[in-house]
Amino acid sequence: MINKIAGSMEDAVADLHDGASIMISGFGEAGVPDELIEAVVAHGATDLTIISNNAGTGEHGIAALIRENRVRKVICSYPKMAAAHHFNARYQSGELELELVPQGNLACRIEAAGSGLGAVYTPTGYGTILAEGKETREIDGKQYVLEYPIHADFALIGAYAGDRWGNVVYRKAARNFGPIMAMAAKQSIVQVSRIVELGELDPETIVTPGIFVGKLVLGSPVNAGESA
Amino acid sequence: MINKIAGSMEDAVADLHDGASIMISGFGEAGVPDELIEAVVAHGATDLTIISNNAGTGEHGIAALIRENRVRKVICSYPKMAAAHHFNARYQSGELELELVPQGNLACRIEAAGSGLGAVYTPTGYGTILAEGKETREIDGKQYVLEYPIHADFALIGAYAGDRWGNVVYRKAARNFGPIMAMAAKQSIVQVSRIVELGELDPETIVTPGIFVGKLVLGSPVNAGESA
Amino acid sequence: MNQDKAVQRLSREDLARRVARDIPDGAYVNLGIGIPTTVANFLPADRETVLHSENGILGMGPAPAEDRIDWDLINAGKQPVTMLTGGCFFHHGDSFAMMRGGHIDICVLGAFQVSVRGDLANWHTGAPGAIPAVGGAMDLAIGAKQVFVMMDLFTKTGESKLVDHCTYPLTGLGCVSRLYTDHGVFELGPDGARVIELVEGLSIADLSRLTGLELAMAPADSPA
Amino acid sequence: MNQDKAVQRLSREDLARRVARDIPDGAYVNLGIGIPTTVANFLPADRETVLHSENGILGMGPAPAEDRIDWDLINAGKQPVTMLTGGCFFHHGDSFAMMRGGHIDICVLGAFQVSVRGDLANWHTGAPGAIPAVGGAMDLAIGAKQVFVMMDLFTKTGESKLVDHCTYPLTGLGCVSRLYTDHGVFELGPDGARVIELVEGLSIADLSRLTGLELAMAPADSPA
Repeated sequence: MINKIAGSMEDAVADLHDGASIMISGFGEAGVPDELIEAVVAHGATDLTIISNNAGTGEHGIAALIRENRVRKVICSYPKMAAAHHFNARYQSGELELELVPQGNLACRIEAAGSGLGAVYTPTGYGTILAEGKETREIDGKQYVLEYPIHADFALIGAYAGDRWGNVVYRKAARNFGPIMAMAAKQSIVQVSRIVELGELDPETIVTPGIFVGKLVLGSPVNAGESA
Repeated sequence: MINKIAGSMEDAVADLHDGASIMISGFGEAGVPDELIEAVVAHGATDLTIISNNAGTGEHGIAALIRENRVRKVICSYPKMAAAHHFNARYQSGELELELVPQGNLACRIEAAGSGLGAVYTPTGYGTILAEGKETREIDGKQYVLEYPIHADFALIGAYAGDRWGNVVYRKAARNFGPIMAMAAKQSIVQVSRIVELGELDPETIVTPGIFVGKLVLGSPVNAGESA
Repeated sequence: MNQDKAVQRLSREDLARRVARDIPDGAYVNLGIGIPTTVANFLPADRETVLHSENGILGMGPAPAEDRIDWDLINAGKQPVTMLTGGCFFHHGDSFAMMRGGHIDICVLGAFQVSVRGDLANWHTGAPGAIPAVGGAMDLAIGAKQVFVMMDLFTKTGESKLVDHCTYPLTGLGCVSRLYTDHGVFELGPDGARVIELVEGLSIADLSRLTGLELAMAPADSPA
Repeated sequence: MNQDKAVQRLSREDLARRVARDIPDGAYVNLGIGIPTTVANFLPADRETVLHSENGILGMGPAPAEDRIDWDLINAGKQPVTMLTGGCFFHHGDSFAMMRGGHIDICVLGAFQVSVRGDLANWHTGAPGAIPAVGGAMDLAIGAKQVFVMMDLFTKTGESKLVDHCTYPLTGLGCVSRLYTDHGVFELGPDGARVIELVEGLSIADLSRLTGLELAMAPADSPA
C-alpha cells in the first residue's frame, strides 16, 4: 500500500543530510512551507544549498537557516528584502555564496531538471552581467544563453491539500514554484493544510501527481484571512 | 470586451491560409477536433504542414486532408495505423514529406516553442537513426541531442468546456497534446463540447488559460459512451 | 529639469493615465512593480484588460478591502490583490512561459536608464556592496510583444535617463519599444529614438538640449 | 528453439507473471503496448502499483465493461481502460517529463532485439518500404529508472534475439537493465549479459550454444 503521509514534521525531514541541496517553494508568504523549514532548523543539517525565489526575511524560514549558519549557498532571484539582515550580513562577509538567477530562468532550469533535459537555450539575460561567461548561440536571428538544469536532493513545498498517494492541490498564488520543484528534487516533501481521503481530489484537477511527491505532512491551516 | 467565441466552424478557421503550419491535438480518437478538421477541408487551404501525434486513419480528419492533397508535410510520431491508406499512398509516392519525431521529443519541442526557448538538449533518440545528423553533447556524463522548437501558425484543439475569455478544460485522456499545442501556435482554435459563462470554470482548475486561445467554437458533445 | 515654468510636465497620475490609453481592449498586460502598477487605476472601465502577475495569476483585480485580504492572493510586489471573474492560477513555469514565449501583449516597466535603441537598465545600480536582486526583471524585459517603460525623463540631479548608451547594468538589449515620460513619449528601436508626443511648452530643440541627444519627431504616419 | 523437449519454456502468461513478481509495492510502472500490457493481469492484489500511460494517465485500471467504455479514457495502445481511485490526468508535456525525467520506476517493453550491453531495438525492422513509426518507444527506452524487456528469446526461425550487437535500428543505447524471456532471465549492463534464472531443463552451456553468446550465471549475491 502506498502511504506517503509522514506522522510529524520531524519524520517528514528525517532523510535530510549535511551538504544537501534543498528547493523551497514560495513567493512572498504564499506557498512557503514554514513548518517544514522549522523542522530543517531543528534537524540540524548543515552546509546546505538553498534554491528558492527569495532568501528569507526576519527571523523565520530561510532567514533562520542562514542565521544558524546552515547555508553554504543560495540560488535565488531576489534576496533583497526588507529585514533580510541575516542574508545581508552573511553575504557581505563572504560566508554565503549567492547564485543570482533571473526568475524565469530559475523556473525553466528547475523545469529542465524535472523533465530530464540536459540544458536549454533561453533568451533571458542575454547581454547582461548575469550571462557573463555563459555560452550563447544565435538561433533564428535571436540570441540565447545556454542554461543548465537545477536539480536538488530535496524540495520543501507548501500546498493546500493532499492524499496518501501524494497527489496535491494548491491554493491561489501559493501554487508558484511548488509544482515544478516537486518534479526536480530526488525527494519532495509537501506540507499541506488538509489531508484528504484517496479519491477525494478530482483526477482532472490534481496539480502535482503523487509520482512527484515523496512525503506529505499535515501543517497549519491556510495562510489567509478569507476562508478557502 | 473579450469574446473569443466564433459563431461557426467556418468562422473559427477563417484565418487559415495556404502554406500554413497547423498543430492538431489528439491521441487515438481522444481530443481530436474532428469538426475543426472538417472545416479545414471545407476551407480549401493547401500546402499545409500538419503537426500531430498521428497522421490520420480512414476517411476522416487528417486522412481526409491528405486524401484531398492539401498536406505537404507531416510532423508526427506514429503515422502507421490501421486504415492509414491515404497517408501510406502519398508517403510512398513521395508526394508527402514525413518528419518522424519521438513522441516525447514532439512534446518537448512543442513546449519549447510555447515557452520561448531557442533549443533544448534531450536524451531521447541519442544514438538512433532519428538523431542522425543532429548536434549532440555530453552533459554530466550523459548524451543529449539538440532539438529545436516546433512552432505553428495554427493549433486545432479538441477540449471539453470553455468560456468567452478562452479558458479551457479537458476531459480525461483527451487532454493529451491540447494544452501544449495551445501555447505553441500563433492562433489556437479550440473546439469544445460546452460553452460556459465566464466564471463558471474554477480559476484553480482551468487547464489552458485564455491567453493561449485565439478562438473557441462549440462542437459536438463528448466523445464517450459513459456520461461526463 | 523643470526650471522652465512653461513646460507642462505630466504628473505621475497623468503619466499612468497616458500609458493606460495605449492599452487596447482585450490586451494581456503585465504591470511591473512600483509606478507601473498604478496604470491599473486608469484602465478604462469599458475595456477588458487581463492583468498577468508573474507569481501565477491572470485576471488580477484591484486591492481588496482590509477584511478581505488573503495572503495567498498577492501580486509580484507581494501586495494583496483580488481576482476578476475569468481569471485563473498557474505555476511559475507556465507563468514565465507566458512571458518568455511572447504571449503577453504589453509589459509596463520602470527604469533607471533606457537607451535610444531600447536597451533597458532597471534592476541594479551597480553600486559596490549593493545586494544584487533581479527577480523577474530580465524575463519581463525580453518576453512581451511590446515593452513600455514609464519614468521621469530626468534624475533629480537633472541627468537624462534616456541615453545613448546605458551606464547601469543592463536588464535587456533592444527590448523597449516605447518610452513614456513626464516630458513626452518616445518610440525606440534599432534606428534610435523618435519623439511621438511632447508636453506643452516643450520644443524638440529644448528636449534635444536637455537630454543631450539629437532628437526628431516621428513622421506623422508613425503608429502613435 | 524448443526441439529439446526437456526444456520447460515459460508460457506467455507465466512470463508476464514472472515480470509482475519483480514489480515492488508502490512502483510507478509503464507497460508498453502489446505483450507487456498483460503484466497488469498478474500484479498481486496486495500491492498498489501505479500504472502510467504516456497519453496522460497515472493510476490506469483494467479494461471497462462493454457498456462502460469511454473513448476519452484509453491507454497508449488506444484500448479503453478505467481509472483507479487516486489516479489523475495530465498533458503530454508533463507525461513525457515523468518518463524523460526519471520519475517512472519501471518500464516494461517488448523487443525485436536486445544486446548484451542493454541496447534496445524495438521500433522498426528497417525493412525497405516500411512506414516508420516510433511513437513513445525511444522515450520509454531511456527514461525510466529501470527498463525491463520481455520477449521470446528466439525468433520463429531460431535466431537469438539477445545479440552481441543489434542489427535492427536502435531505439536506445545501453538502456535495458533486465531481460525476461521464455528461456530465462538476464541482467544486462556495460559488462555484458549475466544469467539470473534458467528454466528447468536448460543448462547454461545449452543456452550459450543456442544463443551463440558466451553466457555465465550471475554470482549468487546478484540482485535477482
